[in-house]
Amino acid sequence: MLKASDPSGLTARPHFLALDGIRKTYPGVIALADFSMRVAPGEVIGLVGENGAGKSTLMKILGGITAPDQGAITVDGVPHDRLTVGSSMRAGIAFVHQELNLFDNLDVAANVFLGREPLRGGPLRLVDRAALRAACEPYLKQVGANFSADAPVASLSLAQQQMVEIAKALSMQARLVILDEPTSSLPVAETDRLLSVIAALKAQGISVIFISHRLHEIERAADRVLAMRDGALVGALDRDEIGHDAMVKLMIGRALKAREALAPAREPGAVALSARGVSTPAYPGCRVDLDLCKGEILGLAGLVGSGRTELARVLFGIDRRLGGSVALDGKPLALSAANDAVANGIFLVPEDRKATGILLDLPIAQNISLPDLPRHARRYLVSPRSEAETAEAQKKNLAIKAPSVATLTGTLSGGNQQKVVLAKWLAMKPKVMILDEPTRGIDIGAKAEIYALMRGLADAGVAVLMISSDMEEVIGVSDRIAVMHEGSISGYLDRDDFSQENVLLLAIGKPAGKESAGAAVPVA
Amino acid sequence: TMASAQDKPTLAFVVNGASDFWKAAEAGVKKAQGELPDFNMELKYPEQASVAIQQRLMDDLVTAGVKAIMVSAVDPKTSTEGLNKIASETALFTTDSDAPQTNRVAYIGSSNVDAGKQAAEIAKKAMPDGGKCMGFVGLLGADNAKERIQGMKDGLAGSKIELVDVRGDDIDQTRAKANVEDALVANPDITCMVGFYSYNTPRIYEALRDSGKLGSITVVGFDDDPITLGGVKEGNIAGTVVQQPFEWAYQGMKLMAAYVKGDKSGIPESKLIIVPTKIIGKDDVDAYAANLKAMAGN
Amino acid sequence: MSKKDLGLLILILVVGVVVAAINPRFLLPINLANTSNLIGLFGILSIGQAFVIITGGIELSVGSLVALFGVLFIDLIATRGMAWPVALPLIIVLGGVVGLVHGWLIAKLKLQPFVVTLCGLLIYRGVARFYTKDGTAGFAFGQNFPSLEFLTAGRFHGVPNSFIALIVIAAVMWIVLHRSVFGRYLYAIGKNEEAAKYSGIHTDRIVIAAYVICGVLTALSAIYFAMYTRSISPASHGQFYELYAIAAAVLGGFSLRGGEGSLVGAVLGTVLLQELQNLVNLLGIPSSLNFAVMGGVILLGVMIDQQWSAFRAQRLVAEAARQSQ
Amino acid sequence: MSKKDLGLLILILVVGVVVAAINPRFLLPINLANTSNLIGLFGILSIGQAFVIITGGIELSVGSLVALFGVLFIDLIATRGMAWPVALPLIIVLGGVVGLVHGWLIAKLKLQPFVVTLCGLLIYRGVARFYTKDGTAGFAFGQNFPSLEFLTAGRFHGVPNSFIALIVIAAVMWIVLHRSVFGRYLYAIGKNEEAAKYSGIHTDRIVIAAYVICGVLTALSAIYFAMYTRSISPASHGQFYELYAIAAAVLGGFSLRGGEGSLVGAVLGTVLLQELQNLVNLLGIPSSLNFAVMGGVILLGVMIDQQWSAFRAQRLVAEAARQSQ
Ligand SMILES: Nc1ncnc2c1ncn2[C@@H]1O[C@H](COP(=O)(O)OP(=O)(O)OP(=O)(O)O)[C@@H](O)[C@H]1O
Ligand SMILES: Nc1ncnc2c1ncn2[C@@H]1O[C@H](COP(=O)(O)OP(=O)(O)OP(=O)(O)O)[C@@H](O)[C@H]1O
Ligand SMILES: [Mg+2]
Ligand SMILES: [Mg+2]
Repeated sequence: MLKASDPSGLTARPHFLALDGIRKTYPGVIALADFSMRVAPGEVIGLVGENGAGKSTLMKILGGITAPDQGAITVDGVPHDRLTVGSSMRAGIAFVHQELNLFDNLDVAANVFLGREPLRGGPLRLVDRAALRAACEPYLKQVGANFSADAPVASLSLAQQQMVEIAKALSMQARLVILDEPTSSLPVAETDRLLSVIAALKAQGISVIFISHRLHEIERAADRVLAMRDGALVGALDRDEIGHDAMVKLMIGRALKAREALAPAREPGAVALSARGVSTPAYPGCRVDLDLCKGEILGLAGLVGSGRTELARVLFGIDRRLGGSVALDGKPLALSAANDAVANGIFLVPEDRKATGILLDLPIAQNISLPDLPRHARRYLVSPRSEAETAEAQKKNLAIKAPSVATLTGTLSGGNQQKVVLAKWLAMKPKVMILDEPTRGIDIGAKAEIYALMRGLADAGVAVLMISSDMEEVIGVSDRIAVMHEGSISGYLDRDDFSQENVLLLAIGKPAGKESAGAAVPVA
Repeated sequence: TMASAQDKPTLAFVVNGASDFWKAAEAGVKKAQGELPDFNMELKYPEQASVAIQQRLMDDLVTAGVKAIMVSAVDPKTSTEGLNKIASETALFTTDSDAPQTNRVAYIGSSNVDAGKQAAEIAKKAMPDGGKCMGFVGLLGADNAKERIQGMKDGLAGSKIELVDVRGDDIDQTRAKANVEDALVANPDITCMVGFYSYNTPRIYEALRDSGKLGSITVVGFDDDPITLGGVKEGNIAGTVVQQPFEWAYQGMKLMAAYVKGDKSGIPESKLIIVPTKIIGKDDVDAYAANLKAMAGN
Repeated sequence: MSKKDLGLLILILVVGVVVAAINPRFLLPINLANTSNLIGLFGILSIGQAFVIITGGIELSVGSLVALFGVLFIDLIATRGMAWPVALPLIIVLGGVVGLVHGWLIAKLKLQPFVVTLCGLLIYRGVARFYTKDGTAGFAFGQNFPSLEFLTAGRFHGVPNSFIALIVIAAVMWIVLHRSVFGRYLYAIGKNEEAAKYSGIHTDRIVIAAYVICGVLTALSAIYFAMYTRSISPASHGQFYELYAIAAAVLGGFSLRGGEGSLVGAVLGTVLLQELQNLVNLLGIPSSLNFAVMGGVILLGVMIDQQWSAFRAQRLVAEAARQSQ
Repeated sequence: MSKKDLGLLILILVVGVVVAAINPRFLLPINLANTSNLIGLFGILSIGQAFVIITGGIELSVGSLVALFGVLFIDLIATRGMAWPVALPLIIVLGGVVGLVHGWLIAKLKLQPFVVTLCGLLIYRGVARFYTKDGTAGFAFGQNFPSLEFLTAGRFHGVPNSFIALIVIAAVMWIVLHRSVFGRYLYAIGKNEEAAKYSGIHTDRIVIAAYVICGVLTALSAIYFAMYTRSISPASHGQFYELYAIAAAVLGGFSLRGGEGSLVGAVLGTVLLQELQNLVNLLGIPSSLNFAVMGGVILLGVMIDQQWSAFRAQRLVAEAARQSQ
């Protein structure tokens, strides 16, 4: 695959980081097989690959979190057998993890500068709180945060927390910044801001390794793209070669069928789920009216903190609604707890899979059977066979990459974990499926599969509500789009009115313009 | 009652820990109260048998204004300072175990060493041909245990009876019984068992009954648990040494009341009022039990 | 039987062989029967505790409940003349009610299990002591309940009935914990209560049920204890039994973070603890060292287990690395 | 001072006013001095415990250590004739070493804090009892150490020196916990140890340091307790003190899950507990109910706190709803 121009960068070129023959195995899995790469100063590397290709493992080795079995790491000319968290930091590597690692008992500034607090009081090592706050503000501004340095992290939404993580990496004044899917829960505007931050880093001669499954982001940011498959480097692209299709081809070894044209808008069925005047704890003053029809995919768009997740939690019975009513097929629902929703066939794929989506310490099969155990049981006793059969079927159906269904879910790559969350609901009979950022961290191939699955569900008469901050996804997949703004629905768009501009206008609380339908609008 | 507590002088009887043993003392306090309505008399249990907690209880009683305290100190030997502090603030009497170095007004009670000697008497009488004894006690380190054990050893000196070992159970009755069972297994040549604390004897009795050894092993007891008395009556317990906490409390309260009123004639020169322990054998048990009942009915 | 349980079993056997070598009387049927009786008593407590620990909770009031229920039971049948077939279920139901209250406070009011049951520890002991006015609850001399005594303290072909009860309870509870839907939910809640809730599980009810089970088993074992000692001084009876129960469960592989452990382990943990107590008496070790021996062995056991798992995990990884080359 | 601490303070004052109204002797200087002496003793323990709890750990061996260190200290100065200015730092260092070992087992060998310190509870008590052969360690009659006694059990203008020591220690520890980098790391580790590690914090060292602090403060308070009681029967001295310490910390807002709590809260928690004990004795409540009163008040306090926060959150939401209409 290596080309004459050597986009993989292995030949002599001044580099900040060199990896040679890195190998890492887990029981039953080769996560990295003789991986080598170079990163030059001021270079932005886009790292792509399917779920489970080994991207995060590689980054964890760079971050000093896991040790490689073999291989050499050279940072700034200094060879290391392995890096520790400390030596990695000292070597100038900053790391935004794929999974969030914030402390919700501390405020934003404390999180950003944890381990690097400005001190006063000499040997007493007291935290200089004023200096800390002051030092934090510029980075928050840089990532476009709409919250202050002394806001408690517990009060931030997932996207806001991701901004804190990025601010933290920026504040480290590193020479190499690793961003492992930093945009997975960021909406468009914030993503744009991040891309310009990356450009600014580059201008200062700081290297960036940028991992994302949103290939258009890579397209816009990367100087060079490295593609991984099964733990090995399968190809590289120079700046001028970078393109969506080229990346896809490298990643999955074949060209992906061109995105299917949208199926012609079908007549939606009867109303399945209807919410009337529902208000959520996050926006107690706002009332939401929402009708979700059988056989449709309703995309729910909005800016960070617009209250979409809160609405989903209320519809799933996790949070008590403060007012209003919810009906399924015309019958009012109490929805006092999640089990009410599940019993009625309303399922939720939550956005924070680590905390709420799956049990990392359970085997895949047990995760999949968990919501439907009584069906896998005879006289209250679980039948492991019935459970395994269902899990096997789902593993095949969703192409979950794992040695077996007895594998612990926590050892799967992020994307495969997401598929397990989907699998557990697909194994049951959904009436209403609510998906909160369903393709967060999912690779492009799997994304297509998930879209197909959603479409399949809709065709089977399921009402699908898809919350997504990915504009392409919202526009490309939905039959209808609802947009939220500060806790209420600011408008609906039908197929004909789908456009980025219209979604954005509604998202900031302005009415959508009918004329601009279909126009390609550059994102703000 | 709070009001009356402040009108009338209060006398307190502070015991060393919660135990049935002190139920008789309660009866004694009650009887004294009946005879001396001008006083307010109470019996106080510390919530744990610990020096610190007992000390605190007495500090608080002093604060609450008691006129005299009679205490069975948890650890009199080393509590001199603390007891003297109380003695400097109110009239302090000791009972059960004396603290002769302190400024207490007087001691009323019996002698644990003598009680141990009486236990030896029972054993010698029951086993004229000698034997091997195993002892059981709650807290091996407690003064009353040490004194009783020492007294028994002294009493057995020169006889063919030997006290081989004493097992402690930390006042856990499950372990008290398990200790007896284990002793039967580990030392098959044991011919006699001694229960040094009031609950040890009934546990010995029951463990022996469970294993069918009742009657073949001589049991020597202390105190007057109903099971102990029953066993004595039955003949399966050779005898038991009883103290008279009722008398301590009854006489003690009257003594304190007199003292508080300024009448110090009841205090002997030696400052010791010894209420002797008694051996209860098969023949005395009925009379003793009847007397107990009569006192409780008071 | 898991590797962990097997390791514990081997430890028990090794200790047993050593003790038997030093004092062969260890193996006398009567000694085995005595020890297995205590295993029965404490084992039932440990199983109850295990159900709570698996949810990530803890039940500290066990010892005080053993005292309170014991006092009540003896008082009911010995003093108040209630027929024991009435009193026994009454106490068991009371145990369930206490568990229900604890579970409700923890699951519904979201109080910390440690706090709720610590308060229980204090309150129930106080109530027990107040109830008897710090006196002892016991049977009068010669007061007998032959059938109750046979069931609780009797032996069947030399095997203590309390031990038989433990075996039966353990078997039933094994199925409940390791084979039933309820047991699966318990593990799920212990591992990640939030995620379990998002899977539509009635987490509150399941947690409450775990505390009810613990309460019921504690009440049952309190009756066994009461019939064993036949006398209860509420100030000290059952003190620290919660620690025995927790220690047994932890030795048996339960993690106090929840979501881990096997029922066989909890029973084996009890066996080891009782074996240690027996050993102290049989080998004539000063009784003051009883606690130290117990603590030392638990620490050692847990350390070996920990180091062993770490070693195995390392070997597995090394193996995988080797094979893949 | 946080809202939570303020609530606790109000509770303490309300209880105080009620007690004083019933029995005015509550406010006698001598009573206040007695109680504040005990607050000093137990407060130092609670602060030590708080440092461990904040990391998500627990230290159950505190009570046994109070016995062991007390026995050692008295034995050293009273029996072995060591000068107290030598013995005192020796015991403190020993406390640090014990903390170091616990911390090492927990941070490096990854053993559960509950297990390690439970074993400590058993082992140290056993060692203390074995050391004195179950006897009592105490001073002979007339054995006096005037300066040591003044420092530990004496009063300065009527204020017990133990209380002054608590105030000083609390002030220093407040800075350490709430203002220093170390304190901040403690909170971070308590919330998410893994993530703290990813931030480049030497989590092991910090956790070990927390246990060392707890060990040192426990040793110090053991000396205070020893000089207060002047006699130690190792079988019972300090029993359940770990529960007092934990209860005080929890009342003061510490969560046993780690990462939450304020130092002022732990001290106020101790004040409340000691006030309750004082109340039981002063109001002539049967001492058998002492535990029950304590348990009841803790439970009530925690419940009110919980319900109050829930209520406030609700009101806030309702407020928002009203305003936006
Ligand atoms: N701790 C672990 N134990 C066992 N296997 C692991 C562990 N961590 C990762 N793996 C395996 O290593 C492989 C690579 O995982 P990795 O997380 O690096 O993938 P990724 O490229 O980041 O995927 P994604 O895009 O889904 O995040 C996967 O097959 C995964 O299951
Ligand atoms: N635990 C919380 N405590 C307080 N406020 C919260 C909490 N979680 C979310 N919020 C706030 O509630 C609002 C709605 O958040 P929500 O997560 O529902 O938004 P969303 O539309 O799903 O956006 P996102 O893209 O961030 O998921 C935001 O303002 C957020 O800051
Ligand atoms: Mg990844
Ligand atoms: Mg969201």
